Amino acid sequence: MSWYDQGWGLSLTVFLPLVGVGTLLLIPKTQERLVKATALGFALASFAASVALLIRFDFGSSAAFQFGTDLSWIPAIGSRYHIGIDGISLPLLVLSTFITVLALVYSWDHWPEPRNPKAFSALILLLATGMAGTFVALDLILFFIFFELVLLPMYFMIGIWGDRAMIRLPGFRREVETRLYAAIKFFLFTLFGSAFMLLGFLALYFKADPHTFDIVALHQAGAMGVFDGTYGAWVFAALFLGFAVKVPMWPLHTWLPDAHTAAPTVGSVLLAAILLKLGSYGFIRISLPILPQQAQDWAPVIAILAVIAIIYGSLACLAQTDMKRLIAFSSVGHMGFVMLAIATLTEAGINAAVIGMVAHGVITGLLFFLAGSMAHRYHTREMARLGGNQKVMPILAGILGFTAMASLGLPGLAGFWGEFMALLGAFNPLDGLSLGVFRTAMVVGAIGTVLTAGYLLWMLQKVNLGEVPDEWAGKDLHDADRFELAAWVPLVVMILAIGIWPKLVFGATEGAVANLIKTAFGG
Amino acid sequence: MSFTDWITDARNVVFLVIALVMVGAAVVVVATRNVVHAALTLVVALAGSAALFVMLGAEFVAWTVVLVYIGAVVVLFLFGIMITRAPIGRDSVRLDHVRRWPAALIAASVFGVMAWSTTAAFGGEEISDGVLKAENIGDLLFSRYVIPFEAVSFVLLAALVGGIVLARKDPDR
Amino acid sequence: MIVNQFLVLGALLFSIGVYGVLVRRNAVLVLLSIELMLAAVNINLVAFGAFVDDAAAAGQVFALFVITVAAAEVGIGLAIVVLIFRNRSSANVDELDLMKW
Amino acid sequence: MTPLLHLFALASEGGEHGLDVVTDPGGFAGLLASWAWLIPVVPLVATFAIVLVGKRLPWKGWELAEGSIAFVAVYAVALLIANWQAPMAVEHHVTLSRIDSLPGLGDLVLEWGWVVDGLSIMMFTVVGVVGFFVFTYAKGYMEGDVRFTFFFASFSLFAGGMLVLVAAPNLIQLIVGWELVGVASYLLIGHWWEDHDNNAAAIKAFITNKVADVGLFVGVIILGITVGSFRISDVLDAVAHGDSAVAQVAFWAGLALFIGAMGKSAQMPFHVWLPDAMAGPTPVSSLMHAATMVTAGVYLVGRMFPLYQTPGMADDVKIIIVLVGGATLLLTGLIALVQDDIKKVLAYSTLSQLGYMTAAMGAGAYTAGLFHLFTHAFFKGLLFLAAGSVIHGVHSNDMSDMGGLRRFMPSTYRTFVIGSLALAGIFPLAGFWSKDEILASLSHDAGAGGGAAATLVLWLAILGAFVTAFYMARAVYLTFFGEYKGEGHPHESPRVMTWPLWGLAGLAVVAGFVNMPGLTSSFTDWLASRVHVMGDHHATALNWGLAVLGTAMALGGIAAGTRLFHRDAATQQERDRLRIPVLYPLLEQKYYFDHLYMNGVVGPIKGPIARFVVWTNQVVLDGVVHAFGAAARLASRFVYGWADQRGIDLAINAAAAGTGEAGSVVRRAQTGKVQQYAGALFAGAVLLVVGFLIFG
Repeated sequence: MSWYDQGWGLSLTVFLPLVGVGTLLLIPKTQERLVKATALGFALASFAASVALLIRFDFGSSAAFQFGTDLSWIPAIGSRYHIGIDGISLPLLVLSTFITVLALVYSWDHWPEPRNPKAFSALILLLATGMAGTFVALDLILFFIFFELVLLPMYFMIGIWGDRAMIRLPGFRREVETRLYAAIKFFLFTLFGSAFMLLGFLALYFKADPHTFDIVALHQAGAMGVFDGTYGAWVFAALFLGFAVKVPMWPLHTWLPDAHTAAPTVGSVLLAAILLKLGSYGFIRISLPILPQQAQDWAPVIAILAVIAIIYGSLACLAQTDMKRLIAFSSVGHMGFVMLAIATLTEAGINAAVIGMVAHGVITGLLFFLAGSMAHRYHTREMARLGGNQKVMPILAGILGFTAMASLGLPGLAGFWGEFMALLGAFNPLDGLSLGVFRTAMVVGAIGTVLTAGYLLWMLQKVNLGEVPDEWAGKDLHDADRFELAAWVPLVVMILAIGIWPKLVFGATEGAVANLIKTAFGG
Repeated sequence: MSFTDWITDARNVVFLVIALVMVGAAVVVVATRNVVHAALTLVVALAGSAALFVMLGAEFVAWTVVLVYIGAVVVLFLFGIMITRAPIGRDSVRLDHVRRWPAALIAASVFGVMAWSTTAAFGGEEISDGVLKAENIGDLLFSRYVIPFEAVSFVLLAALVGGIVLARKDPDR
Repeated sequence: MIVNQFLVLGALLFSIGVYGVLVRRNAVLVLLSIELMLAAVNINLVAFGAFVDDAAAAGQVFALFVITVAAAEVGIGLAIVVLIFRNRSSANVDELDLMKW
Repeated sequence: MTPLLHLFALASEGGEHGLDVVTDPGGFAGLLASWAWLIPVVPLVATFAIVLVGKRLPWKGWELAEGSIAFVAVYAVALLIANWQAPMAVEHHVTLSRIDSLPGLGDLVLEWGWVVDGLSIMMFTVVGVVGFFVFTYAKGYMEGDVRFTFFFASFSLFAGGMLVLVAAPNLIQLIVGWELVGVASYLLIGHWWEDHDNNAAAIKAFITNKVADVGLFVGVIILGITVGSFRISDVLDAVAHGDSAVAQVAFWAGLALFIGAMGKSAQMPFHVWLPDAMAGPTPVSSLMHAATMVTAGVYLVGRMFPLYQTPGMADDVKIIIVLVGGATLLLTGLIALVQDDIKKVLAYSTLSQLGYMTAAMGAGAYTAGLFHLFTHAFFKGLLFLAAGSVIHGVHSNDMSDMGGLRRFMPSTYRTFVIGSLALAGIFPLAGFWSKDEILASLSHDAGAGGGAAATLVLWLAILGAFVTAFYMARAVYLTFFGEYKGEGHPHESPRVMTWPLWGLAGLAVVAGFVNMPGLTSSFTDWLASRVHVMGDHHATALNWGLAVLGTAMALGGIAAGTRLFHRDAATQQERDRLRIPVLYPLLEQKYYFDHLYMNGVVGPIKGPIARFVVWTNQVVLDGVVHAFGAAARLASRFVYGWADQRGIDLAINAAAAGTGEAGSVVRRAQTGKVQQYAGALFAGAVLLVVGFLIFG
């Protein structure tokens, strides 16, 4: 199977969904079963391809880029089709294909209005290609294209299938639909960031000698200190903007609650589970190794912003009345932990970041599934109107309780390791970083876990517990159906599996992270 | 090279004859008032081109022209003529436009430009006379040109399907 | 044999074809004229092929492709003509002004 | 090539399945120790099993919970006996994951393991035995509950989490167990979640603990990173060797860990959750107060005891510990005096007793503190079960609805009295021995370096003995004497509930005999067999002075209680106000701690602060974004409205008008006739070529 290991496996994983999009376009809209089966089939094929990579991955040399290929692509600018995965991208790649499958499984019977399975699943598959591609790209231009590719489907998902409630905006005479506002906000924010990111990429290209977009080559150049001084600082700032918007870091996060709240269920899930990870992955893959010196200069800033995000996100959650919006703000806090971990620039930190990303993907993805299903049944997301859900739909509510526990970092479930290890890393950051800043960050972050527990438990109290309000008495509210369970149970199992056996992620990442830190920071 | 030198080469004499026949046939094709005649004289013109291909050492192309054009395409035309009940009589008004001269002018200027530019470009350069066998053409088609070849086969398939779809009587009407 | 004799012949045939395309009213005759133009092009191609005399025989192969595409074109073209005739009881090109907006 | 399966391999890197043997018992005892991982695992597996199949079983999952806890009890007692015969201290480690290296330090290893030594065996025994009785009792108590099965799943998780914590040989596993206990307590306290009050109590418990857990996290991280290993044995090794790096951080680490312990063991000012935790079913209270949750803090201090005891390490924290313990034991005991809810009386008494244990730990009396934990587990478990039996009989928690129950519920009455006497510290019941030992230790510490703080706490503790006896006497008289004031006909509880009462009552009588100063020292010996033990003070002979004084205080308390509440129980509430006018409102409001927390911390955070943050988000940050948008719109309006529409457009419009005119002329050329187009095409081509030829 050498062909599989030499680029084909990865390319299949990335592009099978795209082939699926093409195939879907050939199927008439009326053939709904066929459309659904085709979309799911391609997603499953892509997932299977990634699982085959997982099985064939050499965990002993997880620091090396495996299954890669390096083909001429756009010779005029020296951009190449260079792909490959190491231990850092492997878990994220598998996660992205996995979540895509679950999103389609869930969608099988839950299409958002206006109902159009063909277009919707085509967008999901397009998104899948973009997400998987970002994690395998080893060329900046390729990375950029995949990074931007996810924008478009998400824009349409929010803009077409999003929340139709009207909101009033300052400066506008007429009310606008939430979905339009959110979609445009999301698009412009991300585009704003990625414009700077592209500038940063170009700056890297022109400073590197010979000019190259190759990430591996740039890693080596960065380790030798090619990008130094003010030039490097500007480049780092540009990349920082691009990635920080996507993460999102405080104070660039305000697109996130709106986008999450307005997006259809599956859109929120994909947004939370994978799209946010593109930003933090960019930090790990591009910013840190290529600009190690600047990373050290900026680390305290990132740490402070991350801690602000933790506290700020949690406090904002406490004031939310809308369930989806609460979960959206919780993402701000959780990604704050990931960024705090990255800012430590240590092995413990980066490992924590990756497991935190995976865990957040699984947990918050599931939370959005649940919130979406509940909104679908109750036709409201106002927590004040809900209550006693545990009585009305015990299975769904049980999973919600379980996932909330995972989200607040209960040991034995996936969320714990990212949080705990982030704090661990913050106690002892890379030599030369300000101990005062990071240790304060650790304590404040730990206090953040209290607030996290607070808002999640209050959410459970309002939604799951208590008596059922009269409003819902006698209404036909059915419990989780089989498609929902088929999408959720795998996530529940993953939450448990990673929580009990964190080596599932650490086993892949540790070698790669150690190499990254050693090359970039000489640790 | 003078005209005398040129005309004394036997091949050129043959060429001249064929060319004259072809031009004559072509004129008939565009000028005749009988559609069936037009189709049949097209056969003559195409046969002339096949003969020229033989002279140029392109035997396979020549036979292809004979088989495809003369054998198939012209028959197709005849069917088309029959189905559309094209006029076979002497009614010139129905076959041609009234204003022929602008068209003739355009055609003449096209010829002028093309003839002048080719003459200016190539002058009296000789053609080498090698013969390419069908065998070689086959090898090339299935190696170097295999992708265009396959693409063309798709085009043919599409044309086949399209022809059927277009010409089929719609059962609804 | 010089290359120019073939080229001039091709040009002549092509021009005659142009005249036919422009002047004929019956769609079948227009198609016939187009065939004439294609034949002229083939002569040019083969003549150039013989002139350049490359091992890849690009001229002849192109001529073959042109013939094939021409066959396809005739098939579709006649089908369209038949369809138009069926709808309008006429195959005259100048009665069609669907391209006018 | 290291394949995927390697992720599932235990102890991948060369014999990491380590075994630290300090005292290897060998033989059957060694075998027992090496299989002791079953102790935490069996209840956890039972939890999952109950969730999955519990409802289909004949007893709806109770049998699984009961079986697992019985297994733990038997196993723990077997270990206890083995330890009695030959002291053992064994640690097992299994590597879960290893992060290559922390900068400048060793590898960060995530391990799972189990430690079998005197301390953990004692805790196993307490959890197993008390748990066994409580689980049995709970079957009767919870009969017919809507979520019977789920209750026992949570209950097993509760016990299992505690056992994970106790068995932990490393600090991360300890956190895991710690949090499992926390979440199980959340589920159990909020078991009847239809009522929001119960859920609020559960959240209060969880959040209070979580606040304290910040301390635990910080302490664990400081110690783990400084030492380079999270193994408790490694940490204590470093402590024993006087490692200077550890000495630098020891104070903060010790303080942070103790803050964590204060949360779980409900020391002031983290005590507020425990009385509210009464919202859960009574068996939960019983297990929580006796064996599982609240003992965790004391256990943690005991486990890390060398850190606090070694000079130069965290020994400065000890004075904080002893003062916190002293404050808790007296202040919360006083609150118990004014409670009308029988369970709350017991809850505050638990707080008070935990204060005793903490004070003992702070006074360096490792054995005394844990001994009190041991005896307290039995009689407090008993008291709660008996209280539960009363509540079961009269369907009310309020003592003003009770009275005269000794005639209706003889078994409950007798066992409750035994428990109360044990708690009050009446010779020769269990409480006497342990409380006396604490007093002796405090007295010793007062002379040995504890200074004024220890002396103060000693007097507080002696005063506390009086208070304890007083409120227990009050509870007994109000509940079981006088006339029945409630509604309906109270009845004795079923056998499945009364025999655990008698079982625990027996233990409450005899549990103290294992450590009678000068006579027996079995308990001391058990606890001495551990990986690291540091010289704590242990009384070798009865301190007659303190024993007499303590007993006198207890008897005095009982006498006062009898005097006040025996005859005229009906008017008890008025009496409270009459007798202690200044103190009463303070006590009734629990020193305003809850007000302070709710109005001073939680309220502002949930209210104004959270709203402010959202305001910042919606108005300030989004305002910036919207301002950008508005600016862009304004700019576009200007560009469009002025520059474009009136400036450039003037020209454009003129041009457009011209174009329109021209178009109407030129459009005549657009005939739609294909052939004209083709003619134009060819003519155009010719013109182009000619143009090129001429101008090119």
